[in-house]
Amino acid sequence: MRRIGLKNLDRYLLVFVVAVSLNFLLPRLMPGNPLALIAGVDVGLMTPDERAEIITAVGLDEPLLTQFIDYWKAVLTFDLGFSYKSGRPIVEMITERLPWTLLITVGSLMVSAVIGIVLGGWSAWRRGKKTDLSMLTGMISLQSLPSFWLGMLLISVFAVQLGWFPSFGAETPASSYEGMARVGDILEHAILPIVTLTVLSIPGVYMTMRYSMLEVLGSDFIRTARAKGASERRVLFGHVARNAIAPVVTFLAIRFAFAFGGSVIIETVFSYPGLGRLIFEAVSGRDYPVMQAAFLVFTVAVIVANLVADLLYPVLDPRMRVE
Amino acid sequence: MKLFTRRPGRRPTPKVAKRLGIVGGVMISALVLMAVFAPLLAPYDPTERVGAPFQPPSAEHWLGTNDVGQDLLSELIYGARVSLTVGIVAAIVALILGTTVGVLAGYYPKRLGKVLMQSVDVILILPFLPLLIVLAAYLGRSLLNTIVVIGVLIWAGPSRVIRSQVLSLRSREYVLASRTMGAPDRWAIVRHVLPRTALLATGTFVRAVSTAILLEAALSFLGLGDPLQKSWGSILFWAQSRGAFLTPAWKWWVLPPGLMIMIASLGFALVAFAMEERINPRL
Amino acid sequence: SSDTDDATTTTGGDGGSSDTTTTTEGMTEASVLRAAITGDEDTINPYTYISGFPGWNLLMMQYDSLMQLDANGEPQPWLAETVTTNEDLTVWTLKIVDGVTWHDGEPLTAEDVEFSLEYFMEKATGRFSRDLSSVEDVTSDDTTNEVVITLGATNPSFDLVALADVPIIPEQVWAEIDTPGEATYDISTNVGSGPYMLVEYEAEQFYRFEANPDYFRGAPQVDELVVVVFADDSGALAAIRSGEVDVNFERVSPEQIDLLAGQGGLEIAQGPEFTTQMINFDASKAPFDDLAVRKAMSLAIDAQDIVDTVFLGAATVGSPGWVHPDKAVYNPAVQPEFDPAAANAMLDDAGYADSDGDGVREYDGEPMAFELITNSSDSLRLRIAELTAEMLAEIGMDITVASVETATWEEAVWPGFDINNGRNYDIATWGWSAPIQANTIRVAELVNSDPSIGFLNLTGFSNPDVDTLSAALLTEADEAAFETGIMELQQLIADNVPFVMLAYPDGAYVYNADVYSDYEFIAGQGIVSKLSFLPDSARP
Amino acid sequence: MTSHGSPAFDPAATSAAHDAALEIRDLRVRFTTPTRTIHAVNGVDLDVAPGEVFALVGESGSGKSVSMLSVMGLVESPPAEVTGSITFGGRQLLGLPRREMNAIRGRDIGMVFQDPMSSLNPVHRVGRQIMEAIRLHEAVSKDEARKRAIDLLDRVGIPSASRRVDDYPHEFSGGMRQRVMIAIALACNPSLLIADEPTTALDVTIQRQIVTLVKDLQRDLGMSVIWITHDLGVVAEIADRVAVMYGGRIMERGTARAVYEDATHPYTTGLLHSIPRTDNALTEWLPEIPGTPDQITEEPTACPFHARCPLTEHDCTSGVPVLEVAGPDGHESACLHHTSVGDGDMLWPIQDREIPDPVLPSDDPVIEIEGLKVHFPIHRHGAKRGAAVRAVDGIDLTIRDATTLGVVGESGCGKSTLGRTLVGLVEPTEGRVLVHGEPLDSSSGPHRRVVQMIFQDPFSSMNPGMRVADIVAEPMRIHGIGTPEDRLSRVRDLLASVGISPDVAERYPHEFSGGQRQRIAIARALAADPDVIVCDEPVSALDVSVQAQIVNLLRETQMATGISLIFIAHDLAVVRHISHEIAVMYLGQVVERAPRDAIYDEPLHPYTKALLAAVPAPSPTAERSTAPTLEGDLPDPSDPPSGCRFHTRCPVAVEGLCDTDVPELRIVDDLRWVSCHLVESTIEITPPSPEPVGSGT
Ligand SMILES: Nc1ncnc2c1ncn2[C@@H]1O[C@H](COP(=O)(O)OP(=O)(O)OP(=O)(O)O)[C@@H](O)[C@H]1O
Ligand SMILES: Nc1ncnc2c1ncn2[C@@H]1O[C@H](COP(=O)(O)OP(=O)(O)OP(=O)(O)O)[C@@H](O)[C@H]1O
Ligand SMILES: [Mg+2]
Ligand SMILES: [Mg+2]
Repeated sequence: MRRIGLKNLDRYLLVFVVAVSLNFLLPRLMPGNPLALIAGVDVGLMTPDERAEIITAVGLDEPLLTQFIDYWKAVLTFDLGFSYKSGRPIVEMITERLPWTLLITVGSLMVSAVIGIVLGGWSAWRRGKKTDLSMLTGMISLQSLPSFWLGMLLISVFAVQLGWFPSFGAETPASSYEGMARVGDILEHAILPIVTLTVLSIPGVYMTMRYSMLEVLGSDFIRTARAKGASERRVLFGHVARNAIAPVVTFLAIRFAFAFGGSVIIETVFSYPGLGRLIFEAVSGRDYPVMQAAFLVFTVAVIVANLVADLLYPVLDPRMRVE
Repeated sequence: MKLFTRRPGRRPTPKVAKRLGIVGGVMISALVLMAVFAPLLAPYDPTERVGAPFQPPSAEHWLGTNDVGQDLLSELIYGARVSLTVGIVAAIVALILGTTVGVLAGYYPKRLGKVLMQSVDVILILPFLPLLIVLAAYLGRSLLNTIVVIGVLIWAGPSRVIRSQVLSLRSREYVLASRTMGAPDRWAIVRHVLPRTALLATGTFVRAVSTAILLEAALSFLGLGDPLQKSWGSILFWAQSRGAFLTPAWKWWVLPPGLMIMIASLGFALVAFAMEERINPRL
Repeated sequence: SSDTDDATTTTGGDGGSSDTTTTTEGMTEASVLRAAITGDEDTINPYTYISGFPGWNLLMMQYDSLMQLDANGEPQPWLAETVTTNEDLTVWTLKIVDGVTWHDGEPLTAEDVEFSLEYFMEKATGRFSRDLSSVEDVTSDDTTNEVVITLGATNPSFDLVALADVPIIPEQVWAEIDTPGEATYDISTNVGSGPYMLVEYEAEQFYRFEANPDYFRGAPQVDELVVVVFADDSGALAAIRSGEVDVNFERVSPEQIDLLAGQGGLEIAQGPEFTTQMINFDASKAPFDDLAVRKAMSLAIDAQDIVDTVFLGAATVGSPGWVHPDKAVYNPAVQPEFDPAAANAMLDDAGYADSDGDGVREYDGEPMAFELITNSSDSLRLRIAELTAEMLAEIGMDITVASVETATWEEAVWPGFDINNGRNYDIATWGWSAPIQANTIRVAELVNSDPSIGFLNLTGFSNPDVDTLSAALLTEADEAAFETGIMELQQLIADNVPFVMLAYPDGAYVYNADVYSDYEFIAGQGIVSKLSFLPDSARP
Repeated sequence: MTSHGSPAFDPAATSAAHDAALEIRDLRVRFTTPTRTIHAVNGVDLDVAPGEVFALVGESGSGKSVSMLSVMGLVESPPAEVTGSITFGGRQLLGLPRREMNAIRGRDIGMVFQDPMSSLNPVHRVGRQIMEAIRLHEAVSKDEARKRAIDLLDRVGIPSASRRVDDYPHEFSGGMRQRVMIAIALACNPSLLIADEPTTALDVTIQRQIVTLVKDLQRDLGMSVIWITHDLGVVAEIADRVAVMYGGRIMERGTARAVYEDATHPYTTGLLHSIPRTDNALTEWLPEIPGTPDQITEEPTACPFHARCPLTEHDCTSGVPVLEVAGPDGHESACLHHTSVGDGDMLWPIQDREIPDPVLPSDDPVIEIEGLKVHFPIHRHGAKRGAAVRAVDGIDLTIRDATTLGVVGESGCGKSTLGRTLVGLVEPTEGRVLVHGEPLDSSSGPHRRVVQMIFQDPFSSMNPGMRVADIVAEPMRIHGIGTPEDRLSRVRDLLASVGISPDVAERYPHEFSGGQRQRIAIARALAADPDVIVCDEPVSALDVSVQAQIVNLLRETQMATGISLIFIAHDLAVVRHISHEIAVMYLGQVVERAPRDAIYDEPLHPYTKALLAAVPAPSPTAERSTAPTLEGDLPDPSDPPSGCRFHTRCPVAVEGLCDTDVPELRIVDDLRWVSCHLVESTIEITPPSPEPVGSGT
């Protein structure tokens, strides 16, 4: 039993190595000079000596291989360095940002899991009927919504026009809210981003659940359950739903990874101070270390999500257990 | 001993799926026609400044004008060209990559397949959007790069689906039979595997178009596409960068291109859905 | 107490006027004022602040400089109550105001001033060390509270460049910091003498400043200043519209001006600023090495149209002689010309014919087809590029706009930020930040072909007359002679077209007049300065 | 929820409940699919008395399952439309409210389904699944239910039930799962057990275990059993009464004895004749029923069997014949001409086939297999390094010219792997295969034509996107033989020779029945012009009535072309009619190899005996073998038992010999090879089961 879920470990390791290497190489392959960011806006007004000094200070003059090795060392010791742009320790920047991204992604994932599973289950149960078909069509349509556009519309309507929710940020700036008031404030800010992410996640959960349910509904053991005299309800909850849930969990892990990455867009639209915005800012600002670190955190988060799914799967489906 | 199970024959596509597919097809055709006949349909040249900037809708400009006085309706109509092209071409890139890898990995599951699938896994697990952004930023802004980046990142999913199909086809007895006749792998792949995978591949291709259209829009919106190409995404980029969605202009500047993206993506998604239902009816 | 959240709804939409300049009807005092910026500025001390604007401006809320720009952008005595110089402007004597104290209660003395200047000269920062690069010696006398600064060479703009720019820092804090590049900073480092003190900082989220009631020019009118960090403009704009912030410290883009003004209590403070928008070309190679081509291009580009279309009028049309019309040394005789017909004629005369009739002229047997490179992150510049391409098409030039990553664009126009590396572009959009325009003589850096002087000469332009005159003006101590010279230089520049000037975008700042409205617009600097929060009596 | 409140297996309590009987009248079930309507059941009348074992027999698609699912209320409606009347214990079941139906299901009627692999919920422990069945109907505590679940498991023959109760279904073998299914069905002491082909998916040896189990349980509990099967052999062993279904109707009904011995319907006699069996005289050709059963898509107006019936007259099509008394003890037949049926020998004569000049078997070896081993490495995590499934583990065989080698053995013993190795689909791990003295070359090329293969599944062995003509021509096209016209004419010849009209060459495979496809597959194999054809269970997927056609066709082909055949099957009955020599495989090895008659008349290896004993004879009066049924399942082929691989299941294994020493495959008397330490002694010394197996004449 100890091997549960770790069968993919080598695969994740490979992903990690690729991500770290990519991470290191891509920014360096990009055209442009990182100096502008290190020295601030007025780099052009510095003397060549001053510039050289800065380049040496951040190690950009080292051979690429040395930089690469140093990079690995740093990654493995969680020393993510300092931002070129702000000079702040990146670990600190990331620990600041990560909770916000987790809040909206995990929040939306939970909401969409509940809604998606319920709707998908219901839809499958009534397969071929009107409810099923209209729900199905609706979900395909939702899937086709551009995320940022949805966010923009939500801001236009609910923040600007109606003023129900704040339009930006994770908290009321400089508020001195404490305790529940602060929680309320945070939730209020998180609602629109969570709604956007949720709307985008529901169709996938719904589809997975529905298909998984249909698969289970068509299987022989459902007939066995009925032959035992189990009521439809019991069949639905005791057998169908229980068996259908395993693929949904896997999907949720993938969806989490996707939503986590998708936070780049949502956080930009909502000016939400999460990791997604950090990576976007870093990319457009060529803040190598920050971009690398953020991408790394994304990768690790995705790997962790997959690992969790791998660990959960055998719990939900005993066939996956390895003795 | 294997049990003989009777198959009721391939279940024909359920009516509803078919109908949804037709709706999707109509949507796509309308958009394609719009793209093809854009010069006839559009009231103005979308690159020309034909009015004052930031005009609300009027008789001359049904959707008003953008920040430099270009006609938004014309931009919208011409936008179909870029958005559809990017979607379709990126999907073709993905299709070629995905099918090649999927077929090879499925037909040679041992060493080659393992290596290929490992790379697929890596691509699938890597955080998609951040990677897309990093890549797009690296390659710079041009239509071609957008296409390549999207195509190169979305093939992995389909290739997996195709691989599992090929994997099962490969051990179908008619493929084995052709091998016992002394047919080379090429024969089995070309005569038996590819034709049987075509429908599935087409289905995933159509879905990929839907995905690619959304991705193009997202990239353009983030300013990582070419903002000077008139695509729906770039219209939204301009709307965003000139603050239109905070003003009443969102109704004619933000709403229509978003709807177009949705319609295009939806059209392809519906067709893909209908095709998938045909392959594996679950309605 | 004024609750900012309630205040927004008090003025209806019709209550707003189309008048977009500062009015005095608004509030002149506030207990809390919330301002928006769109990027974190770290801990905003002299070694950590990030951007030249508004980072430096926020820095200077906490610190004082020896001189302070007034509303016209002219340096006036500030921490130094008198500033006197010798004949050739090499020795500057400053009398420091008595009785000024730091936020921690310690007295601010001439000694502190000497310490500050020497500290910056010794421990380089990008900006302040450069400001002080001409300084040879600093001495102070605590009894007279005087500081004497000796320069290595004549520097007519030392007051503007250095005295009004460099913050004075307390010796008791910084003496302990040996290596400012490696030090860790927190709020305790931010001890200044300015009207505001940083009391709280949440990275990427907000800064809270509290008024310094003992400020030597008088207590500020706003008790608490909260500066909120936004991801981008739209977030900030949404927030000001919804009343979540009271003023936007970032410039409002032109299209927002009309939309915002009159929304609730929102008003716009607008005025000249010294950033520039221009078109660069590689004047060192064909066909741009030919004055006829450059001149024709400048004639073909309608700067007024660009101001009207892209900036919606909220910009000043660029002067072909570089100097902003609001500058005292502006030469009104140098006027922008728009005449495509003349441009075409000029090109015809110079032999750039369209021999194959495809609408594109040829040079050296090649079509005049060029790439206009611009940075995609600046949407206005993208539009300028688009319009420029359209205009140049009228004179038979086929321009393709390439929008690239900012760094790519910088690398093409200014490889390695060193003009000795040459240039990798044909035509490019470009712009300089305000300090270069602010100090008129810095035009020499842009047009002189000697790399040690013209180290910002990105176009590779070279003209002996311009070289001689610009070099001479750099050390011209005589005010009148300088003025004549600079007028002449403007004419020379306009005649030889080292670049095409398009516009000086105006600064426009939106604020909620129901909360606070007594902002001071400093020409070339905008409203983000301590002057905006000091009582009128305390302003220079 | 009502409760019996009776402890498990209290005979007194159960007999009280057994006044219930099932009565079905004019049951009709119609399915509406998007393209057509399927008339699955077309007026079935049926009575099952308390305590009786009633068998419902019929080929695939005859409507057996649907009828019985209707009893349970488990046909999905829509698309199904169920009419008629089903009374159980005096209650009308059709149209019963769902809640009341639920109370009956599982409590009064238990049901066991065909596929044990998928009929149990994979995510619940087996104990829980049994407990659920109990607790749904009886208000008992969890502990009590668990105790009963363990009892039940014990009762159905799961060893160490109290431990295994907490296992998941995937930890059980197929046979054990079927036992669990039976435990579930019996959880509440139902008065009726419906078993829908509970053994079809299992090996003959396991099938025998299950049949015995149900027989014992039925005897102990006194319940009624409806046993659905297409296997007339099983029925003969277990049933009191039998109904034979065809085309959604009952063709014949009566006591088992009457139906088997005095069949009054041509279909029944046809089935009985065409079934290969081990217990009667070997005929040269198997009698066959022409044609194939069809799906009924229109309201039937004629005898469903008329198209294939030798007795058909015009009155057979003028109406649907109903069951009429045709003999004593309520023996009924739905044949208008039942009086002319006789014993069937006349109706289904053994057709003598004229083969112009038959090629006679020779002694020249075509294929020689030497020390062949095929191991599949196990890559699963948790597997030992170097672990491998020893699918084929040391086989020496020779196939001679124009002869057939029959290969039999339980599922998983490596038959298919052996076959695939011969055609080069699988690389040998060790040893070699010589074809005409040349080592087999598994690379592609014309040399591969020499050995061809016919597969089990007629549905997956043809590319559904290709026309029949292209399918048959494929080997020629691969090697570029002939012009397209040449090929076409050869295809037509080949099709004609396998009994398919050449006119249908332009059709697609899905337009053909399973039997027809298997014919096309034979034509395709022949098109390659091979010397050997490996037939991997070519008839196990076919309807009984069609099996004989294919077996005959293969023999015919062999005689006409002198081709050698390797005929793989899992039971000994089918191979009997076609093989010259038979090899019995167990766990990747050949345990006995002998000429046909020797094997059937005088099996030497205990495993061969057990296999033969497990084949049910389709006659209720046939002497039942008293040989003990083979216990347990096939051991894990990746970790075979030491010594003699069969010793773990061998009834005569000798401790200290069989479990330690590996027996060699050695020649016993001329041409017989056996690997058993005890061969000599079993020939002379009488084993615990002295009855010779299947010696009926
Ligand atoms: N759900 C369904 N939808 C449509 N047709 C069905 C359905 N279930 C059964 N049928 C059809 O009804 C007919 C009778 O099927 P049934 O399962 O009763 O046959 P059977 O005698 O049990 O055969 P087998 O031996 O294969 O189990 C077949 O033609 C089958 O295709
Ligand atoms: N490609 C393969 N990879 C791994 N194991 C295999 C492979 N093919 C067969 N096996 C294993 O080898 C053993 C023998 O399989 P094989 O198919 O030859 O048996 P069989 O006697 O034909 O059984 P059946 O009657 O079920 O067809 C089985 O345990 C099977 O699981
Ligand atoms: Mg059945
Ligand atoms: Mg097999």
